[in-house]
Amino acid sequence: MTHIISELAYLVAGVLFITGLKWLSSPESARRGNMIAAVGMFIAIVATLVMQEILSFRLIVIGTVIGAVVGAVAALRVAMTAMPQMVAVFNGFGGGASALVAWAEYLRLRPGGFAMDTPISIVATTIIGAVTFSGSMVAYAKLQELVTGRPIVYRFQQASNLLLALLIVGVCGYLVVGAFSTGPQMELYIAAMVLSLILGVVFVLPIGGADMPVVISLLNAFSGLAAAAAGFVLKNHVLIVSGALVGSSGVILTRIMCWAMNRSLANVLFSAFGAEVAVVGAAGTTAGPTVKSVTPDEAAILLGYAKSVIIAPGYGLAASRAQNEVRDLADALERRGVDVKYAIHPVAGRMPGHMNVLLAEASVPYEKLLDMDEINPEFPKADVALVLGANDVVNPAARHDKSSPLYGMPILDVDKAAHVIVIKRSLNPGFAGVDNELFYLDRTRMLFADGRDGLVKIMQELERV
Amino acid sequence: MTHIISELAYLVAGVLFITGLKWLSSPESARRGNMIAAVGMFIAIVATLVMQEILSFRLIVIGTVIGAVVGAVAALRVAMTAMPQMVAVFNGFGGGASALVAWAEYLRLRPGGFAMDTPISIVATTIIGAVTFSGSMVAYAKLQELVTGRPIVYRFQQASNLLLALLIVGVCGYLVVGAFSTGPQMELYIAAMVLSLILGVVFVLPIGGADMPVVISLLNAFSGLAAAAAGFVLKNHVLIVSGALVGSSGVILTRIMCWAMNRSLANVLFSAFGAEVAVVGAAGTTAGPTVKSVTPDEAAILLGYAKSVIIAPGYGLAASRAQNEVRDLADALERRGVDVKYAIHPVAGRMPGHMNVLLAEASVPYEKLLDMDEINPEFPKADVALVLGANDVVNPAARHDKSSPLYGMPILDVDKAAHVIVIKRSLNPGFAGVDNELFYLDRTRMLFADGRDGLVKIMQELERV
Amino acid sequence: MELLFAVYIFVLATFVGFEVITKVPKLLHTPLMSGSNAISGISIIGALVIAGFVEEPFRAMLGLFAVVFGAINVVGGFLVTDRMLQMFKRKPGDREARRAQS
Amino acid sequence: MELLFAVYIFVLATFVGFEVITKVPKLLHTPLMSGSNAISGISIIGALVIAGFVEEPFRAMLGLFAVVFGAINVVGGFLVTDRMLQMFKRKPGDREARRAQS
Ligand SMILES: NC(=O)c1ccc[n+]([C@@H]2O[C@H](COP(=O)([O-])OP(=O)(O)OC[C@H]3O[C@@H](n4cnc5c(N)ncnc54)[C@H](OP(=O)(O)O)[C@@H]3O)[C@@H](O)[C@H]2O)c1
Ligand SMILES: NC(=O)c1ccc[n+]([C@@H]2O[C@H](COP(=O)([O-])OP(=O)(O)OC[C@H]3O[C@@H](n4cnc5c(N)ncnc54)[C@H](OP(=O)(O)O)[C@@H]3O)[C@@H](O)[C@H]2O)c1
Repeated sequence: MTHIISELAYLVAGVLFITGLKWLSSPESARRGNMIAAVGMFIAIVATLVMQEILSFRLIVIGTVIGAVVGAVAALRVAMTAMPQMVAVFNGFGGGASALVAWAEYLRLRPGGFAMDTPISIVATTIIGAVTFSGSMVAYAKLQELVTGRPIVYRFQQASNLLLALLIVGVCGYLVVGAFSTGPQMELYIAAMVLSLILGVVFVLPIGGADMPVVISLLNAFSGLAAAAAGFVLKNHVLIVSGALVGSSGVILTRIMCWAMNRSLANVLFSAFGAEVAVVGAAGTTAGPTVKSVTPDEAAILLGYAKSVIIAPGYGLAASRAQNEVRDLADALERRGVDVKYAIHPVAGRMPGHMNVLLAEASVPYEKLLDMDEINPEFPKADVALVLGANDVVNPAARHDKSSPLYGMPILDVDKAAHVIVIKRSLNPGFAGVDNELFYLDRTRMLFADGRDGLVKIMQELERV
Repeated sequence: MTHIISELAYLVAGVLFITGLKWLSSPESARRGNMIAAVGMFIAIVATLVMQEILSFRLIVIGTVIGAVVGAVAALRVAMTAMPQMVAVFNGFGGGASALVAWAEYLRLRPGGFAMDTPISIVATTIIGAVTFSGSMVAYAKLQELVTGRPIVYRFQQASNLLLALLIVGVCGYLVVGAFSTGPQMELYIAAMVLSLILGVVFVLPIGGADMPVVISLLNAFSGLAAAAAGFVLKNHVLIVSGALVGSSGVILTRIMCWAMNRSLANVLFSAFGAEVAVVGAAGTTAGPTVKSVTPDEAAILLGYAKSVIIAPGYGLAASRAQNEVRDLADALERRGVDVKYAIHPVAGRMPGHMNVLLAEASVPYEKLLDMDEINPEFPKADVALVLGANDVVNPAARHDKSSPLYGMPILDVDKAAHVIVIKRSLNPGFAGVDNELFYLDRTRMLFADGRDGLVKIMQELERV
Repeated sequence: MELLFAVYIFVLATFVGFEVITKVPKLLHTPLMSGSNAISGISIIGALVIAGFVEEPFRAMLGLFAVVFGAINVVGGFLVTDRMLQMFKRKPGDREARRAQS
Repeated sequence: MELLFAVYIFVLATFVGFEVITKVPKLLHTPLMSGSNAISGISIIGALVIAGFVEEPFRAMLGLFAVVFGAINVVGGFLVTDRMLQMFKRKPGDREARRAQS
């Protein structure tokens, strides 16, 4: 009977998760959707505590309090610009929790002998969970610049990674096949776990910091799979349902990001993209034709007397935390009767929807944030395109230069506007490490400055115009 | 082991059903989607025959052959215009099959005693299946005009129907509660079944022929529920999955139709809508202002010299089977350089998507069939709107006359075109039974003829123009 | 437990159904109706088992009818849907054009 | 059977996930990522049971860590998502306007 009640509670939790995700599909209801999912989680936890046999609540309370406090403090204090690495960390802990659960179940079940399928599930949970954990932590370190964001490459890297993966498969195979025999099983199990932790690290190391969002999203799918696999171990259906939901969500987001960058997942994971940034960039800056720069007061005049301005933000907006300043500038322009819109490229910044979140933080109404497909036809009609710390997503080479690594990626057509103002600190390339011919166009003016500083100065000048 | 294999086969079947339905969402892949679903069905059937204990195949073969032949002949010979009633019949048989299965299970399980939940499932399957069966047959009879399509109303109809429903609930309650005791259970069970069959009939009788699509779609949802309930009886998961899929599909389609007519489901089911057609219609025809009629050659001139023509077909297209003729006319016009489009109202005709199917039969490419929302902005720019046997879906009263039963239903804005030509046989009203002010507008010309005849005559004249 | 399992599956499949079906465009609603209707003939697989159990003639008879009904629904439903869908074409010659391109 | 059940549920839930997630607009992809990430902390409910079984200290210790990890993921994930979503607003004053209308 208690079993039935808790199963029903789990079913309710699963339905709430689904409903929550459904509501996430509209900005109107998204916040409620997230809360509903949280309620589902709460119900699942309470049902577990009430319905399952719990000998002592001491460790449970300690663990929950510590975890909740750490999680809450981290979540409430993190800057919006550091969101990607925060998600990575949380995600890693989720995977870690699944792996630990599998380990504990292994210890519990081994003496008594396993049911048919349990060894596979346990081993799968352990590997996936461990890879998720260590991989996410490396992703975090890279984004937080605790280690270099550059791809870390060394000789025989891919070969040794492959070897490691094969070794893990071998050990796991032995563990599963030999699950019902005696022998050094426990040692091998721990070996599999440690090897998986290592795999997570070496898997993420050669991937460039700017590709981390793809990796995080993939690891998100992994943590879902780990939870689902843990559900197979525990025969717990809400774990399976939630894990499957998260797994598919991660897979879809990964796919979307790869599409938007016009690269395959394999290319993202294995090509050490961006390792040669410095070289190409330097070449571009020294040998190229000259660019026209612009002073803040000239920029202010251009903007202030325009009829319509489209702002195309990129990673530089996040890096210089200029979201409030850009909004102030837009407001000032609108007060002068200028029509202002934002052009949001799907992979501008370093996470899917990164620009949306930042600009939303500055209370820019989301109807003003136009998708690439919607805004591109508007550029030819715009007087000024203001490129704010964006680079790759506005690089015209993507349209015509077959040798460019960006070739084929859909871009924002800022170069079709009457005037282009680009705010960035130098002529250095962006994430893809290629030079940008946009900067050398006749109609382009460069404003070399940190994103925020540049905006503030334009604002000041604008007040005088 | 065989159990596991058949369960896996059922899972595959379920996945194929889902995939099939997914593919149904684009005209490119829809046909393959339907085939995939059929393959799923085939797999489920084969798995059942191979994996389950079957004592004798004689009856199975006989039954399958009879059913397959009857179904195939009916499906291949039915005219496209009679599609709605065909779907109703098939649907009824599906519900009937579920009810019979429940009956047989009742007979099998009763001597040995039931599991906890089985009586409820059996009773539910029986009622829903029986109502689906008899209700669908009445819907068929109405649409095929074996009985009058008019709502059949009599005194105390709703009260007696309610009483009948309550009676059934009572009997079923007794059956479920008393499932584990002895007594006249079998007699009561049969009584419940018979009462349900009667309920199906009296439930559909008062609903007008034109509302049958809604009823059929609702009964479709019922047959899904019956199959799912049968799945609960047999503990067969592919039945549950498929039943749930069909159930939700039926519910969604019902909802969409009600929305598009701007009526509630309750209004459709219980208001005997259309019972007074003749009265209102007659009043409108005799007392109204006069209309301007047009001869086929005048119509041909108007059409032939137009730059753009929008054709708005309605039930009259289906009734006069004019789909090929309308296409011929459109082709002839296009050869003359006229731009021709079709305006498809969601509830034009008598089934959702009715016009699409008919025009597709005449090989009209589906990009020319524009949804209401897409085409409405085009009417003000069109030279001629050709209304072909449509009435309610082009009635401007829906926009402004609060007393009209159509008030609030979105309509095709044919009255905004420079000229309107209406082909129908008389000034009689359409399904909703209300007069149409469109016919009395200055810019409207009526061509009184059967839909097909009218088109043929216009064609002949057009060749001379 | 069996019952719980059944409820789980029913709930999840209902969600799938709602999500998948809401994506079907109006253009295809009639084929959708008849296609999903064909799927509801799935109860034929319950009927098969019953019709095969000939030891109890009356039950087997019920099974026979159920098989006939189910087969009509399944065969008729899929065929009629196919007939409808067969008619949905792009511009004539379009298919060839696309084939030539790729 | 248990395993089959689990596979059924996994398959259906995956379908639901795909269908539901593909409807989320780009605008909300970052919150979606962190929200679904919070849901993956569900393994905390496995951890709770293990941490409660104190008779085996080592296992309970593993459970403790798993609870801490899970709680970080769940609490942090939902809170951070909420913080992000809180910022998505229509035009200021818009909400009042709509309320007045209805
Ligand atoms: N969004 C995603 O989900 C995602 C995921 C993976 C990869 N990516 C990749 O990331 C790239 C995103 O394109 P993007 O155009 O947004 O960025 P980007 O191409 O990386 O360029 C960003 C530019 O911002 C400038 N910048 C950096 N800090 C700045 C500051 N403080 N003030 C002003 N400017 C600053 C940099 O130039 P200076 O150094 O001269 O200032 C740099 O050229 C794409 O290549 C995309 O494929 C995105
Ligand atoms: N599509 C659905 O799913 C659905 C479902 C339920 C209800 N309905 C209802 O059905 C109605 C559909 O609107 P509608 O405009 O398509 O049809 P309608 O309002 O029923 O009008 C059809 C018109 O076609 C004419 N007609 C009949 N036979 C004809 C023939 N052989 N040749 C030429 N004209 C002929 C009739 O006028 P004459 O007699 O003068 O010729 C009639 O006025 C709506 O009220 C809708 O709510 C639709």
